[in-house]
Amino acid sequence: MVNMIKVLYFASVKEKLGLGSEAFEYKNGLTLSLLITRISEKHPELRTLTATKRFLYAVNQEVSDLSSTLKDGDEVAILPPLSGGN
Amino acid sequence: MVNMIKVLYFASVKEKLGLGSEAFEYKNGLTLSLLITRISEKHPELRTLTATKRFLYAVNQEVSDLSSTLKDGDEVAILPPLSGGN
Amino acid sequence: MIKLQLADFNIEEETLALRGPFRNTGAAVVFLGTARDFSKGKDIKGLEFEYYPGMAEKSLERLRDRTLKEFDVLDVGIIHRFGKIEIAENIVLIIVVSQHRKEAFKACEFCIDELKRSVPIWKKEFTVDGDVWVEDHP
Amino acid sequence: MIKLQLADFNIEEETLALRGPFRNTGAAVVFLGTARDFSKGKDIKGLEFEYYPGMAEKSLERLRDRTLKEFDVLDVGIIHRFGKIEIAENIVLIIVVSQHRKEAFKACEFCIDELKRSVPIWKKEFTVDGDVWVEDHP
Repeated sequence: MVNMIKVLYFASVKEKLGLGSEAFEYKNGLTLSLLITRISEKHPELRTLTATKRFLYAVNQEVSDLSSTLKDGDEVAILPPLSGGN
Repeated sequence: MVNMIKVLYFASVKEKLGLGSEAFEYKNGLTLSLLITRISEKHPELRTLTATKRFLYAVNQEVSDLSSTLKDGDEVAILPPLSGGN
Repeated sequence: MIKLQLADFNIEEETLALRGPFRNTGAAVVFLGTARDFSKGKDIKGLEFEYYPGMAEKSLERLRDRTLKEFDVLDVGIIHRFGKIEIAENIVLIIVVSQHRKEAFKACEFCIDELKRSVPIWKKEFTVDGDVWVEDHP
Repeated sequence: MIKLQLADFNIEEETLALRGPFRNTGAAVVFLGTARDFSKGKDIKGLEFEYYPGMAEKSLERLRDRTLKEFDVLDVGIIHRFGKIEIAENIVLIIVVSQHRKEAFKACEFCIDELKRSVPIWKKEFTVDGDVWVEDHP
Protein backbone atom coordinates (compact mmCIF):
# COMPACT_ATOMS: atom_id res chain seq x y z
CA MET A 1 0.00 0.00 0.00
CA VAL A 2 1.24 3.45 -0.94
CA ASN A 3 0.79 6.29 1.57
CA MET A 4 0.57 9.95 0.69
CA ILE A 5 1.82 13.04 2.50
CA LYS A 6 0.77 16.49 1.39
CA VAL A 7 3.53 19.08 1.76
CA LEU A 8 2.77 22.82 1.89
CA TYR A 9 5.23 25.61 1.08
CA PHE A 10 4.91 29.24 2.15
CA ALA A 11 6.48 32.63 1.56
CA SER A 12 10.18 32.48 0.54
CA VAL A 13 10.06 28.69 0.04
CA LYS A 14 6.94 28.79 -2.09
CA GLU A 15 8.47 31.57 -4.17
CA LYS A 16 11.83 29.80 -4.55
CA LEU A 17 10.16 26.55 -5.64
CA GLY A 18 7.39 28.25 -7.61
CA LEU A 19 5.15 25.75 -5.87
CA GLY A 20 2.60 25.99 -3.03
CA SER A 21 2.17 22.29 -2.34
CA GLU A 22 3.02 18.84 -3.61
CA ALA A 23 2.44 15.22 -2.64
CA PHE A 24 5.06 12.71 -1.49
CA GLU A 25 4.49 8.96 -1.63
CA TYR A 26 6.06 6.43 0.72
CA LYS A 27 5.66 2.73 1.47
CA ASN A 28 6.75 2.28 5.08
CA GLY A 29 7.30 4.23 8.33
CA LEU A 30 8.40 7.78 7.54
CA THR A 31 9.60 10.39 10.02
CA LEU A 32 9.37 14.13 9.52
CA SER A 33 13.17 14.19 9.45
CA LEU A 34 13.32 11.67 6.59
CA LEU A 35 10.65 13.56 4.69
CA ILE A 36 12.64 16.81 4.98
CA THR A 37 15.67 14.96 3.59
CA ARG A 38 13.60 13.69 0.64
CA ILE A 39 12.24 17.20 0.01
CA SER A 40 15.77 18.64 0.13
CA GLU A 41 17.00 15.99 -2.32
CA LYS A 42 14.20 16.79 -4.72
CA HIS A 43 14.69 20.55 -4.33
CA PRO A 44 18.40 21.28 -3.73
CA GLU A 45 17.66 25.02 -3.47
CA LEU A 46 15.64 24.25 -0.31
CA ARG A 47 18.67 22.70 1.36
CA THR A 48 20.38 26.08 1.42
CA LEU A 49 17.30 27.76 2.82
CA THR A 50 16.78 25.29 5.64
CA ALA A 51 20.47 25.16 6.53
CA THR A 52 20.80 28.90 7.06
CA LYS A 53 17.47 29.85 8.59
CA ARG A 54 15.44 28.84 11.60
CA PHE A 55 12.66 26.85 9.99
CA LEU A 56 9.76 25.18 11.78
CA TYR A 57 7.77 22.20 10.56
CA ALA A 58 4.09 21.58 11.18
CA VAL A 59 2.26 18.27 10.94
CA ASN A 60 -1.49 18.69 10.58
CA GLN A 61 -1.12 22.36 11.55
CA GLU A 62 0.78 21.67 14.78
CA VAL A 63 4.47 22.52 15.10
CA SER A 64 6.22 19.14 15.38
CA ASP A 65 9.59 17.55 16.20
CA LEU A 66 11.71 16.13 13.41
CA SER A 67 11.39 12.70 15.09
CA SER A 68 7.58 12.60 14.58
CA THR A 69 6.32 9.62 12.59
CA LEU A 70 4.04 10.50 9.71
CA LYS A 71 0.90 8.64 8.63
CA ASP A 72 -1.13 8.47 5.46
CA GLY A 73 -2.90 11.73 4.65
CA ASP A 74 -0.83 13.92 6.96
CA GLU A 75 -0.43 17.57 5.99
CA VAL A 76 3.15 18.73 6.49
CA ALA A 77 4.10 22.39 6.23
CA ILE A 78 7.53 23.97 5.87
CA LEU A 79 7.39 27.20 7.86
CA PRO A 80 10.03 29.82 7.08
CA PRO A 81 10.87 32.11 10.03
CA LEU A 82 7.68 33.93 10.99
CA SER A 83 7.33 37.66 10.48
CA GLY A 84 3.72 38.61 11.12
CA GLY A 85 2.83 41.64 13.17
CA ASN A 86 4.36 44.82 11.80
CA MET B 1 -0.88 98.95 51.14
CA VAL B 2 -3.20 95.96 51.17
CA ASN B 3 -2.28 92.91 49.07
CA MET B 4 -4.75 90.38 47.73
CA ILE B 5 -4.44 86.65 47.23
CA LYS B 6 -7.06 84.75 45.29
CA VAL B 7 -7.73 81.27 46.68
CA LEU B 8 -9.37 78.56 44.57
CA TYR B 9 -11.21 75.52 45.94
CA PHE B 10 -11.92 72.32 44.02
CA ALA B 11 -13.88 69.09 44.29
CA SER B 12 -14.51 67.97 47.90
CA VAL B 13 -13.25 71.27 49.34
CA LYS B 14 -15.37 73.39 47.05
CA GLU B 15 -18.37 71.27 47.90
CA LYS B 16 -17.71 71.33 51.66
CA LEU B 17 -17.33 75.13 51.66
CA GLY B 18 -20.01 75.75 49.08
CA LEU B 19 -17.46 78.12 47.55
CA GLY B 20 -15.21 77.98 44.47
CA SER B 21 -12.93 80.88 45.30
CA GLU B 22 -12.44 83.77 47.66
CA ALA B 23 -9.96 86.60 48.27
CA PHE B 24 -7.65 87.00 51.25
CA GLU B 25 -6.11 90.33 52.18
CA TYR B 26 -2.78 90.78 53.93
CA LYS B 27 -0.46 93.66 54.75
CA ASN B 28 3.04 92.18 54.95
CA GLY B 29 5.06 89.09 53.94
CA LEU B 30 2.82 86.03 53.80
CA THR B 31 3.91 82.43 53.28
CA LEU B 32 1.75 79.70 51.81
CA SER B 33 1.87 78.00 55.22
CA LEU B 34 0.48 81.06 57.00
CA LEU B 35 -2.22 81.47 54.36
CA ILE B 36 -3.33 77.84 54.86
CA THR B 37 -3.53 78.51 58.61
CA ARG B 38 -5.71 81.57 57.98
CA ILE B 39 -7.94 79.60 55.61
CA SER B 40 -8.28 76.82 58.21
CA GLU B 41 -9.19 79.35 60.90
CA LYS B 42 -11.85 80.88 58.70
CA HIS B 43 -13.19 77.47 57.62
CA PRO B 44 -12.77 75.00 60.53
CA GLU B 45 -14.27 72.21 58.37
CA LEU B 46 -11.24 72.52 56.09
CA ARG B 47 -8.87 71.78 58.94
CA THR B 48 -10.25 68.25 59.18
CA LEU B 49 -9.94 67.74 55.43
CA THR B 50 -6.34 68.89 55.19
CA ALA B 51 -5.26 67.02 58.34
CA THR B 52 -6.44 63.63 57.12
CA LYS B 53 -5.70 63.74 53.40
CA ARG B 54 -2.70 64.30 51.20
CA PHE B 55 -3.38 67.78 49.86
CA LEU B 56 -1.23 69.73 47.46
CA TYR B 57 -1.07 73.50 47.09
CA ALA B 58 -0.45 75.43 43.89
CA VAL B 59 0.73 79.01 43.53
CA ASN B 60 -0.01 80.48 40.12
CA GLN B 61 -0.77 76.98 38.83
CA GLU B 62 2.52 75.44 40.00
CA VAL B 63 2.64 72.97 42.90
CA SER B 64 4.51 74.82 45.66
CA ASP B 65 6.16 74.30 49.05
CA LEU B 66 4.45 75.56 52.17
CA SER B 67 7.47 77.82 52.76
CA SER B 68 6.85 79.81 49.53
CA THR B 69 6.35 83.53 50.01
CA LEU B 70 3.26 84.97 48.35
CA LYS B 71 2.94 88.26 46.53
CA ASP B 72 0.09 90.53 45.57
CA GLY B 73 -2.21 89.01 42.97
CA ASP B 74 -1.04 85.42 43.41
CA GLU B 75 -3.53 82.67 42.66
CA VAL B 76 -3.39 79.94 45.28
CA ALA B 77 -5.23 76.64 44.83
CA ILE B 78 -6.07 73.97 47.40
CA LEU B 79 -5.77 70.67 45.55
CA PRO B 80 -7.50 67.66 47.13
CA PRO B 81 -5.87 64.30 46.27
CA LEU B 82 -6.03 63.90 42.50
CA SER B 83 -8.19 61.22 40.90
CA GLY B 84 -8.24 61.80 37.17
CA GLY B 85 -7.95 58.92 34.75
CA ASN B 86 -10.51 56.20 35.26
CA MET C 1 -2.18 66.95 21.14
CA ILE C 2 -3.83 67.73 24.45
CA LYS C 3 -7.56 68.11 24.99
CA LEU C 4 -9.80 68.59 28.00
CA GLN C 5 -13.29 68.26 26.65
CA LEU C 6 -16.92 67.64 27.55
CA ALA C 7 -17.65 65.70 24.37
CA ASP C 8 -16.86 62.06 23.71
CA PHE C 9 -13.98 61.14 21.41
CA ASN C 10 -13.48 58.63 18.61
CA ILE C 11 -10.39 56.42 18.98
CA GLU C 12 -10.03 55.80 15.24
CA GLU C 13 -10.17 59.48 14.33
CA GLU C 14 -7.82 60.58 17.09
CA THR C 15 -5.29 57.86 16.31
CA LEU C 16 -5.39 58.65 12.61
CA ALA C 17 -4.95 62.37 13.31
CA LEU C 18 -1.94 61.72 15.54
CA ARG C 19 -0.35 59.32 13.04
CA GLY C 20 -1.18 61.58 10.13
CA PRO C 21 2.15 63.24 9.45
CA PHE C 22 4.27 60.14 10.02
CA ARG C 23 5.04 57.51 7.43
CA ASN C 24 7.62 55.98 9.75
CA THR C 25 5.05 55.00 12.42
CA GLY C 26 5.28 51.27 13.03
CA ALA C 27 3.29 51.14 16.23
CA ALA C 28 0.56 52.94 18.11
CA VAL C 29 -0.32 52.00 21.67
CA VAL C 30 -3.61 53.34 22.93
CA PHE C 31 -4.92 53.43 26.47
CA LEU C 32 -8.65 53.96 26.92
CA GLY C 33 -10.08 54.51 30.39
CA THR C 34 -13.82 53.98 30.73
CA ALA C 35 -16.41 54.29 33.49
CA ARG C 36 -16.85 51.03 35.40
CA ASP C 37 -20.04 50.16 37.25
CA PHE C 38 -18.15 48.88 40.27
CA SER C 39 -15.22 50.24 42.27
CA LYS C 40 -13.69 49.15 45.57
CA GLY C 41 -16.76 47.23 46.68
CA LYS C 42 -19.31 49.85 45.67
CA ASP C 43 -21.83 49.93 42.85
CA ILE C 44 -21.30 53.05 40.76
CA LYS C 45 -24.21 54.75 39.01
CA GLY C 46 -22.22 57.46 37.27
CA LEU C 47 -19.18 59.75 37.45
CA GLU C 48 -18.36 63.41 37.29
CA PHE C 49 -14.96 64.97 36.56
CA GLU C 50 -13.84 68.43 37.59
CA TYR C 51 -10.50 70.04 36.70
CA TYR C 52 -8.49 73.12 37.50
CA PRO C 53 -8.83 75.24 34.35
CA GLY C 54 -5.47 76.48 33.17
CA MET C 55 -3.36 74.32 35.43
CA ALA C 56 -4.81 71.02 34.15
CA GLU C 57 -4.01 71.94 30.55
CA LYS C 58 -0.49 73.01 31.54
CA SER C 59 0.04 69.75 33.48
CA LEU C 60 -1.09 67.71 30.50
CA GLU C 61 1.22 69.62 28.13
CA ARG C 62 4.10 69.11 30.54
CA LEU C 63 3.30 65.41 30.83
CA ARG C 64 3.27 65.11 27.05
CA ASP C 65 6.61 66.95 26.76
CA ARG C 66 8.15 64.78 29.44
CA THR C 67 6.97 61.58 27.76
CA LEU C 68 8.39 62.72 24.42
CA LYS C 69 11.69 63.51 26.11
CA GLU C 70 12.02 60.34 28.17
CA PHE C 71 10.89 57.80 25.57
CA ASP C 72 11.89 57.20 21.97
CA VAL C 73 8.44 57.88 20.51
CA LEU C 74 7.17 60.10 17.69
CA ASP C 75 4.11 61.70 19.26
CA VAL C 76 1.76 61.55 22.24
CA GLY C 77 -1.88 62.58 22.45
CA ILE C 78 -3.91 62.90 25.64
CA ILE C 79 -7.64 63.55 25.86
CA HIS C 80 -9.52 63.72 29.17
CA ARG C 81 -13.24 64.40 29.43
CA PHE C 82 -14.87 66.41 32.18
CA GLY C 83 -18.45 66.79 33.43
CA LYS C 84 -20.92 63.97 33.99
CA ILE C 85 -20.04 60.58 32.53
CA GLU C 86 -22.33 57.58 32.35
CA ILE C 87 -21.28 54.00 33.09
CA ALA C 88 -19.44 52.42 30.12
CA GLU C 89 -18.65 55.83 28.60
CA ASN C 90 -15.13 56.94 27.71
CA ILE C 91 -13.12 59.03 30.19
CA VAL C 92 -9.55 59.29 29.02
CA LEU C 93 -7.57 58.42 25.89
CA ILE C 94 -3.80 58.27 25.57
CA ILE C 95 -2.23 57.56 22.20
CA VAL C 96 1.47 57.02 21.65
CA VAL C 97 2.89 56.56 18.16
CA SER C 98 6.42 55.32 17.61
CA GLN C 99 8.66 53.44 15.26
CA HIS C 100 8.95 50.45 17.60
CA ARG C 101 6.39 48.97 19.94
CA LYS C 102 8.34 48.46 23.18
CA GLU C 103 8.84 52.20 23.68
CA ALA C 104 5.21 52.93 22.82
CA PHE C 105 3.97 50.49 25.51
CA LYS C 106 6.31 51.95 28.12
CA ALA C 107 5.49 55.56 27.24
CA CYS C 108 1.72 54.96 27.23
CA GLU C 109 1.74 53.29 30.64
CA PHE C 110 4.00 56.02 32.05
CA CYS C 111 1.62 58.65 30.72
CA ILE C 112 -1.54 57.28 32.36
CA ASP C 113 0.28 56.59 35.65
CA GLU C 114 1.63 60.13 35.73
CA LEU C 115 -1.67 61.67 34.67
CA LYS C 116 -3.32 60.14 37.71
CA ARG C 117 -0.51 61.34 39.95
CA SER C 118 0.07 64.86 38.72
CA VAL C 119 -2.81 66.36 36.72
CA PRO C 120 -5.37 68.37 38.73
CA ILE C 121 -8.50 66.45 37.79
CA TRP C 122 -10.95 65.06 40.34
CA LYS C 123 -13.50 62.29 40.08
CA LYS C 124 -16.80 62.06 41.90
CA GLU C 125 -18.59 58.74 42.11
CA PHE C 126 -22.37 58.60 42.33
CA THR C 127 -23.20 55.52 44.39
CA VAL C 128 -26.32 54.12 46.02
CA ASP C 129 -24.90 55.31 49.37
CA GLY C 130 -24.36 58.86 48.15
CA ASP C 131 -21.85 60.87 46.16
CA VAL C 132 -18.15 60.68 46.97
CA TRP C 133 -15.10 62.54 45.66
CA VAL C 134 -12.44 59.89 45.10
CA GLU C 135 -9.31 60.86 47.01
CA ASP C 136 -7.01 57.87 46.79
CA HIS C 137 -4.75 56.74 43.96
CA PRO C 138 -5.90 53.57 42.22
CA MET D 1 -12.56 37.74 18.61
CA ILE D 2 -10.03 36.62 16.01
CA LYS D 3 -9.94 37.81 12.41
CA LEU D 4 -7.61 37.29 9.48
CA GLN D 5 -8.87 39.67 6.84
CA LEU D 6 -8.00 41.47 3.63
CA ALA D 7 -10.01 44.57 4.52
CA ASP D 8 -8.90 47.39 6.77
CA PHE D 9 -10.37 47.70 10.29
CA ASN D 10 -11.71 50.56 12.40
CA ILE D 11 -10.19 50.79 15.89
CA GLU D 12 -13.22 52.57 17.38
CA GLU D 13 -15.71 50.01 16.08
CA GLU D 14 -13.60 47.01 17.05
CA THR D 15 -12.93 48.34 20.55
CA LEU D 16 -16.59 49.16 21.10
CA ALA D 17 -17.62 45.70 19.90
CA LEU D 18 -15.17 44.01 22.26
CA ARG D 19 -16.20 46.16 25.23
CA GLY D 20 -19.88 45.84 24.36
CA PRO D 21 -21.03 43.23 26.87
CA PHE D 22 -18.98 44.56 29.79
CA ARG D 23 -20.06 47.33 32.14
CA ASN D 24 -17.13 46.50 34.42
CA THR D 25 -14.48 47.45 31.83
CA GLY D 26 -12.24 50.13 33.29
CA ALA D 27 -9.44 49.89 30.75
CA ALA D 28 -8.74 48.99 27.17
CA VAL D 29 -5.21 48.78 25.84
CA VAL D 30 -4.89 48.71 22.08
CA PHE D 31 -1.85 47.89 19.99
CA LEU D 32 -1.91 48.98 16.37
CA GLY D 33 0.82 47.85 14.01
CA THR D 34 1.17 49.86 10.81
CA ALA D 35 3.33 49.75 7.69
CA ARG D 36 6.48 51.86 8.04
CA ASP D 37 8.34 53.31 5.08
CA PHE D 38 11.70 52.34 6.50
CA SER D 39 13.05 49.17 8.10
CA LYS D 40 16.57 48.11 9.03
CA GLY D 41 18.21 50.64 6.75
CA LYS D 42 16.00 50.03 3.73
CA ASP D 43 13.31 52.20 2.19
CA ILE D 44 10.07 50.24 1.98
CA LYS D 45 7.58 50.87 -0.81
CA GLY D 46 4.91 48.43 0.36
CA LEU D 47 4.24 45.14 2.13
CA GLU D 48 2.50 41.86 1.52
CA PHE D 49 1.36 39.35 4.12
CA GLU D 50 0.79 35.64 3.55
CA TYR D 51 -0.54 33.18 6.12
CA TYR D 52 -1.08 29.48 6.52
CA PRO D 53 -4.87 29.09 6.19
CA GLY D 54 -6.26 26.99 9.01
CA MET D 55 -3.14 26.95 11.15
CA ALA D 56 -2.91 30.75 11.44
CA GLU D 57 -6.50 31.00 12.70
CA LYS D 58 -5.88 28.16 15.17
CA SER D 59 -2.67 29.82 16.40
CA LEU D 60 -4.49 33.11 16.92
CA GLU D 61 -7.31 31.41 18.84
CA ARG D 62 -4.77 29.62 20.99
CA LEU D 63 -2.90 32.85 21.63
CA ARG D 64 -6.14 34.53 22.67
CA ASP D 65 -7.03 31.64 25.01
CA ARG D 66 -3.59 31.67 26.54
CA THR D 67 -3.69 35.43 27.13
CA LEU D 68 -7.11 35.14 28.80
CA LYS D 69 -5.77 32.36 31.02
CA GLU D 70 -2.48 33.98 32.00
CA PHE D 71 -3.72 37.53 32.62
CA ASP D 72 -6.60 38.93 34.64
CA VAL D 73 -8.40 40.50 31.69
CA LEU D 74 -11.98 40.38 30.41
CA ASP D 75 -11.49 39.87 26.68
CA VAL D 76 -8.91 39.92 23.92
CA GLY D 77 -9.40 40.67 20.23
CA ILE D 78 -6.82 40.10 17.49
CA ILE D 79 -7.12 41.20 13.87
CA HIS D 80 -4.37 40.65 11.30
CA ARG D 81 -4.65 41.71 7.68
CA PHE D 82 -3.21 39.78 4.77
CA GLY D 83 -2.46 40.61 1.14
CA LYS D 84 -0.85 43.80 -0.13
CA ILE D 85 -0.58 46.70 2.32
CA GLU D 86 0.48 50.24 1.45
CA ILE D 87 2.81 52.36 3.56
CA ALA D 88 0.98 53.91 6.56
CA GLU D 89 -1.85 51.38 6.34
CA ASN D 90 -2.95 49.22 9.27
CA ILE D 91 -1.55 45.69 9.63
CA VAL D 92 -2.51 44.30 13.01
CA LEU D 93 -4.79 45.29 15.87
CA ILE D 94 -4.78 43.82 19.37
CA ILE D 95 -7.37 44.96 21.88
CA VAL D 96 -7.40 43.92 25.53
CA VAL D 97 -10.22 44.99 27.83
CA SER D 98 -9.93 44.60 31.59
CA GLN D 99 -11.04 45.99 34.91
CA HIS D 100 -7.59 47.36 35.70
CA ARG D 101 -5.00 48.83 33.40
CA LYS D 102 -1.77 47.11 34.52
CA GLU D 103 -2.98 43.70 33.41
CA ALA D 104 -4.28 45.09 30.12
CA PHE D 105 -0.87 46.58 29.27
CA LYS D 106 0.93 43.35 30.13
CA ALA D 107 -1.54 41.15 28.24
CA CYS D 108 -1.49 43.35 25.13
CA GLU D 109 2.30 43.38 24.92
CA PHE D 110 2.46 39.63 25.52
CA CYS D 111 -0.04 39.09 22.74
CA ILE D 112 1.85 41.01 20.04
CA ASP D 113 5.21 39.50 21.09
CA GLU D 114 3.74 35.99 20.93
CA LEU D 115 1.93 36.65 17.67
CA LYS D 116 5.24 37.49 16.02
CA ARG D 117 6.84 34.38 17.50
CA SER D 118 4.20 31.75 16.96
CA VAL D 119 1.57 32.61 14.34
CA PRO D 120 2.34 31.42 10.78
CA ILE D 121 2.17 34.75 8.99
CA TRP D 122 4.90 36.02 6.70
CA LYS D 123 5.78 39.53 5.56
CA LYS D 124 7.30 40.53 2.26
CA GLU D 125 8.86 43.94 1.89
CA PHE D 126 8.91 45.67 -1.48
CA THR D 127 12.08 47.75 -1.59
CA VAL D 128 13.97 49.68 -4.23
CA ASP D 129 16.52 46.83 -4.25
CA GLY D 130 13.87 44.17 -4.82
CA ASP D 131 11.34 42.19 -2.84
CA VAL D 132 12.36 40.34 0.33
CA TRP D 133 10.56 37.95 2.65
CA VAL D 134 11.40 39.10 6.17
CA GLU D 135 12.85 36.18 8.09
CA ASP D 136 14.11 37.62 11.34
CA HIS D 137 12.22 38.56 14.48
CA PRO D 138 12.07 42.31 15.06
